[in-house]
Amino acid sequence: MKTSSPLKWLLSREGLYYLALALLLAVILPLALDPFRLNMVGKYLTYAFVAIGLVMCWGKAGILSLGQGVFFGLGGYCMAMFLKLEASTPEATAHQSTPGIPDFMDWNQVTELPWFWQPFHSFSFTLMAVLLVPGLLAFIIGVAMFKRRVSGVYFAIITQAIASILTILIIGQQGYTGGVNGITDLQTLMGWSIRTDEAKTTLYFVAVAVLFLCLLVARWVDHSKFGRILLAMRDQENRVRFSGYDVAAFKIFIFCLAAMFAGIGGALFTLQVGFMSPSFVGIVPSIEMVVFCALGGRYSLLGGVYGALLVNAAKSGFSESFPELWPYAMGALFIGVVLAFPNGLAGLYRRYVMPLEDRLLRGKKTPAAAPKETTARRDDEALPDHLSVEKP
Amino acid sequence: MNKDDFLLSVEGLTVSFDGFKAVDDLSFYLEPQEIRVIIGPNGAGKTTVLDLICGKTRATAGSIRFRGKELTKMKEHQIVHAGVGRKFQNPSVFEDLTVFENLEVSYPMGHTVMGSLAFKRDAAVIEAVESVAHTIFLQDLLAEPAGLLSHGQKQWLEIGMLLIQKPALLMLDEPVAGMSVAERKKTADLLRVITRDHTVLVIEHDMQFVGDIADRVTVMHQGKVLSEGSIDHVKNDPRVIEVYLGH
Amino acid sequence: MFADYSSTELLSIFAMQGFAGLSLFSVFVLMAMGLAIIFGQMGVINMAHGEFMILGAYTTYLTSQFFQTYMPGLFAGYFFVAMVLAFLISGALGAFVEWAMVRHLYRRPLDTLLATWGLSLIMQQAYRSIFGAREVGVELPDWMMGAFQVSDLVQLPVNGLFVMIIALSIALAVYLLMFRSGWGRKVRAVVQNRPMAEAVGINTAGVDRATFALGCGIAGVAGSAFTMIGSTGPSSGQAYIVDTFLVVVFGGAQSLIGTIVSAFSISQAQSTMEFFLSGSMAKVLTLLTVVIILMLRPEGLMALKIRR
Amino acid sequence: MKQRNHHTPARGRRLLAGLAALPALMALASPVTAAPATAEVNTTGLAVTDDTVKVGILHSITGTMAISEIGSVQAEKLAIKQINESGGVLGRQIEYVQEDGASDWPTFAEKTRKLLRQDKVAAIFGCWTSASRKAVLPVMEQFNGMLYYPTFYEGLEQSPNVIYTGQEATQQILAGIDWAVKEKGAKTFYLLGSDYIWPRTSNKIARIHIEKKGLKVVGEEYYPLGHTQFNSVINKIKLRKPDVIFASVVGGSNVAFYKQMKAAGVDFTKESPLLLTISVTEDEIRGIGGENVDGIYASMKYFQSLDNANNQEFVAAFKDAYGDDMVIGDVTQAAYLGPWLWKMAVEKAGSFDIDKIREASPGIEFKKAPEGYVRIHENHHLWSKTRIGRAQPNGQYEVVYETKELMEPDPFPEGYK
Repeated sequence: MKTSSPLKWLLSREGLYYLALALLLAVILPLALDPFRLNMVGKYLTYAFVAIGLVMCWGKAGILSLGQGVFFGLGGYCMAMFLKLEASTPEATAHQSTPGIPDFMDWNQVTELPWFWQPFHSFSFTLMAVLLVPGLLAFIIGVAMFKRRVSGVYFAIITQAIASILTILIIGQQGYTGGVNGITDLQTLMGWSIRTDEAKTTLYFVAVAVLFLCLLVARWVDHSKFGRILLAMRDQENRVRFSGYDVAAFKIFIFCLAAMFAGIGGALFTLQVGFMSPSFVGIVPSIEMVVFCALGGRYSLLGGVYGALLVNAAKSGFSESFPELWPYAMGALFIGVVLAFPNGLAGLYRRYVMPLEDRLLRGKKTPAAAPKETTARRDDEALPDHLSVEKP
Repeated sequence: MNKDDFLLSVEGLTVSFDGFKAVDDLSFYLEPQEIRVIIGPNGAGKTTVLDLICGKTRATAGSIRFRGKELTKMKEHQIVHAGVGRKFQNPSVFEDLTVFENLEVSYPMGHTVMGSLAFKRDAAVIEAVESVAHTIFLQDLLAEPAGLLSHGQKQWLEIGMLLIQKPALLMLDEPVAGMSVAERKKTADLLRVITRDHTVLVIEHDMQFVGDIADRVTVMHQGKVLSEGSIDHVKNDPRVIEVYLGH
Repeated sequence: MFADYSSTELLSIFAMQGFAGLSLFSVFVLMAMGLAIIFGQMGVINMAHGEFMILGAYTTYLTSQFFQTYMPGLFAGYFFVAMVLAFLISGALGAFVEWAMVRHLYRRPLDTLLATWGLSLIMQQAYRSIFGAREVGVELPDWMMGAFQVSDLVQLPVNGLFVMIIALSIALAVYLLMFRSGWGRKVRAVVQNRPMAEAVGINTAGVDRATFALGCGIAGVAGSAFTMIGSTGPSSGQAYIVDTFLVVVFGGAQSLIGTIVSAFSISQAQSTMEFFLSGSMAKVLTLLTVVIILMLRPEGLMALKIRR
Repeated sequence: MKQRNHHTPARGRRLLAGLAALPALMALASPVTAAPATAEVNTTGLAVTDDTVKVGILHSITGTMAISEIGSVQAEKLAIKQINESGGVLGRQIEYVQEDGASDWPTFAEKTRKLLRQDKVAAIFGCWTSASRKAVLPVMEQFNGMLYYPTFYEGLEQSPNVIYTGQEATQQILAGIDWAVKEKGAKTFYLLGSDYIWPRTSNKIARIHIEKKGLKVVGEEYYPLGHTQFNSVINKIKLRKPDVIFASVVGGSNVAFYKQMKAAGVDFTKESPLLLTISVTEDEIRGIGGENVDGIYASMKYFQSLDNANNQEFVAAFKDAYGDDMVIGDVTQAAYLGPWLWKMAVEKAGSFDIDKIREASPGIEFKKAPEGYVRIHENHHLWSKTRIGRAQPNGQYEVVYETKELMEPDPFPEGYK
């Protein structure tokens, strides 16, 4: 809201949190970690995009999607299609019966590049598709569901079914999608090898930069009147409607935004790991993405980012040292977050750490530069989910 | 009088839930600047009539014309933009937002997705909010979260949220229910102020209060109009007496 | 595609295909009944439903092992014992889960979804630790393995019939319990108006616990029945969860009859399409149709019409 | 990852043996005379010391694939232990670093990077699904590692950085179908599989082979992974009355499919129709139940019941290490070949360098292989015999047929695309 002076905002308490995250991601981690570990953090970061989207969609607007993997996957597949075409030059695929098409197509007797692959020769088209394909699907789902006022549990289950459908389709249509193996063996991005350490480190910084861009967009939306209406909607949907708002349009917009964030995450994921496969589309990864968000704090954008980083780091750490224990830990994490601290890490931070900060600030006799309308209250209270089953 | 000369004309309005006709072939007309009170025993279909007008419930048959527009085909938010404001029986305000923000959300600007993203809190907004807050006795509580208000204050806030939309027709569902005597009196004052430049449709049980404010009264029973006229007229209508005093 | 076959063959095939549809129908009913009670009546989304089913399956496995080792003479009848045990054990765990977890979440249906998903992870890993990662083979008594030879082509598998009978008995039992017993009245009272139910002296906490336990117990019986036709492994339960939820939601969450109608229509649609299309496409089309219908009619097939 | 196992017991035993036999002790004391200098055998900076060499084992210990991959891990560890006991590789004891792929393909790729870059392993024994191998492949090629991949698979791949110790599709399929046609007089076939790349590729090869013979495919059908309702396809099979059902159903679907076939009154022992599978090993039968697959035929290169001295020794050693109730399937045996083939390649090359191993590998013969005899082909796959086994109620296969000649691996089969 009062962002007339960006510098002033950066020095506010909220701005400092963003600075701290930037410092951590852009300076501390690259210095502290070897390229191998940094690449892993880069992979986790791509999930943070999904988490930001879920914070907006689930935390702020009360729409729980169990199908974010679909959008993550679509973004990732768009990028993978571009990279695969780049890797499938007629020279590199000369031994195939049809040179110049991706190898898996050749194995499946596809003799011609399908029409929907054609535009992915263009990088600018691919960049647009990364945003628009997930956005468009979200729009279609959103229009169909929100106009009919499907919400809450029903929405969650239907998105889950969609994730299931898409997985079966991708696996079944292997001539066009690479099937269960996915689209693999991606090597270069416009001639630039994405496999070297330098490339991975560069991609890491790109991911950090794009993440902050998305964070700022999300924050801007959240702090505009739009954000207040989302909050109002979660609270009293009918009152918003009878205040003259087209509630469905607002839900569709935020759902599309979340889908696009997920799509960006997916595209960056493909670049980071060098392939894309249906195992990131289905039900299980989609639910895990919700956990990142729940653990970080479903009402807090930064919480979502930390949640994605921590859960994934814990997953790697645990499964390296005690593979047997990881599912127990993950399960307990779910239950614990929901039962004991529904606002996640962000909620704990606000309750236990922020008062300390306050005391410190007062100690230094610097008046806390609290903005006039702080979001603290919104995020702190255990808001009831007004997401009960609504039937029209 | 041509029916489009009325502000609101309801004709043959019917809605049935699984065969049960909650509103049955109902017709009534509202003139501009009129204050109409709907009374009737529980289950008479009063709230359903408001639901039908504001689009919350879809009519099975009949028409609702408002300033020449057919409301039965419109979406809720379009009906609001056409100039109909509705207050619910239970106060429904946004408890997580401040009083200021509650009123601001209702301010008739930035109601589209893009509009709300581009919305700026300029001087005109602040002035409109403060002026309405004054009218509804909440000028000192603008920074409070609405969740902390008393029951009566929430009712006022909701009325304020309607006022700031500048609707041509205000519909209030039991605005004084659950209020203390003092609050009730203040609300009556508030309504009198409002009615200076709004048409108001009120559901109310408190006959004292009805007598205070009503131009005309419509009595509903079993989804139909039982009687209509001045408060004295309906009070003396034998059918009304029978319905209220019972068989 | 029918040109090559004689009319008797075609008739037999339609009979068999109808029976296949009915088998699928009973599988759906078994899967969905427990969930319909928990989700439909209590509004709790139990993502661990599949794991409760597998608990029943493992119970059946252990019972069969026990009978084989200690009383091989009675092996023919072990399945009935196993089903009762499956019901009791799954139900008991259900009651415990309700007490420890679910009762804190009644106002937050989406949070029950997350918490029970966590529970499902824990249960899966527990199965893995206890029974090993491999699927276990549950041996059936001989009488269950045969088939009735109706005609040359038409054979009705005994265990298919058995699953059908269990499904129908459970549906009937649930119906009687919910709509013809005092306890069912209490459950419905709590569902419709909790404060009022409390006010008239119904122990709502007890009713909740019993309802949840009942739903889980039925899941256990379903799992027990599925050992006859499916696999029993730590993650076998996950395969059922999406289908199960769709059946319940498609039927109209609060209507038990709706669940049955929806199980019937989905199973018939899927089984018919499977005959004409490949299995994968049939599955995709079935799911897609259900999703589209739900978008058009979000309240499901049999919604309670309530004035709101 | 920290499951580093240094096999100290083995080393201890070796020391005792050395004390008893002076020449061996001499060998230990002066490795230079017995084993070539490290600088000579390792010019690329692999984790090779004067008396150890590090390798990697990379399979899923957690997640959905753990069920399948556990046998491979056991077999690889057994082979490493036996190699160490027999003196190691170029006089060096093998140490392994085990990593968990967690049934997650990017994790496989990550761990491969870690194994190759951080641990500098001289070889990796691992992967099970094609998807995990596809994810790992670019990393293997980038950092020039050597992967020994144990699973029978669809072919269509030939990497300089992979030795495929399982059969590629044609080896399994062509022999199986030839057998069914010649021995059982099969004329019509029904192809059924789970819906992913291996069954689809396999069925494509099968269909072409069948049609080349002038015989008929009367149905081809795929079900999603994890599907558990097969009544409709069973009806279709009954309607089409094929002589042979050629099945490549995998995972939990397998259990449901065979149980439901049996329940539908299909008695496989009557062989009408005959069921020929390429996906059900002894491992899978444990989950399906021997009584449900009694009488089906499998076409593979290895069965636990294979009657030869090598295999008896292997089965005994395996049971000794992991318990009497263990069963050994085709993939487990193929995984066991990996460390041995690597050892022989290293010794033939006289070096741990990947490039030299690659050069030395083709032509290597393993005469002590449990399956009898294998030889590495120029295309990095194995020459091997294909056998047909008939499933018994006790969960074992009885070998009823074996190809006379070794089947040539042909990952890009001309005429079968």
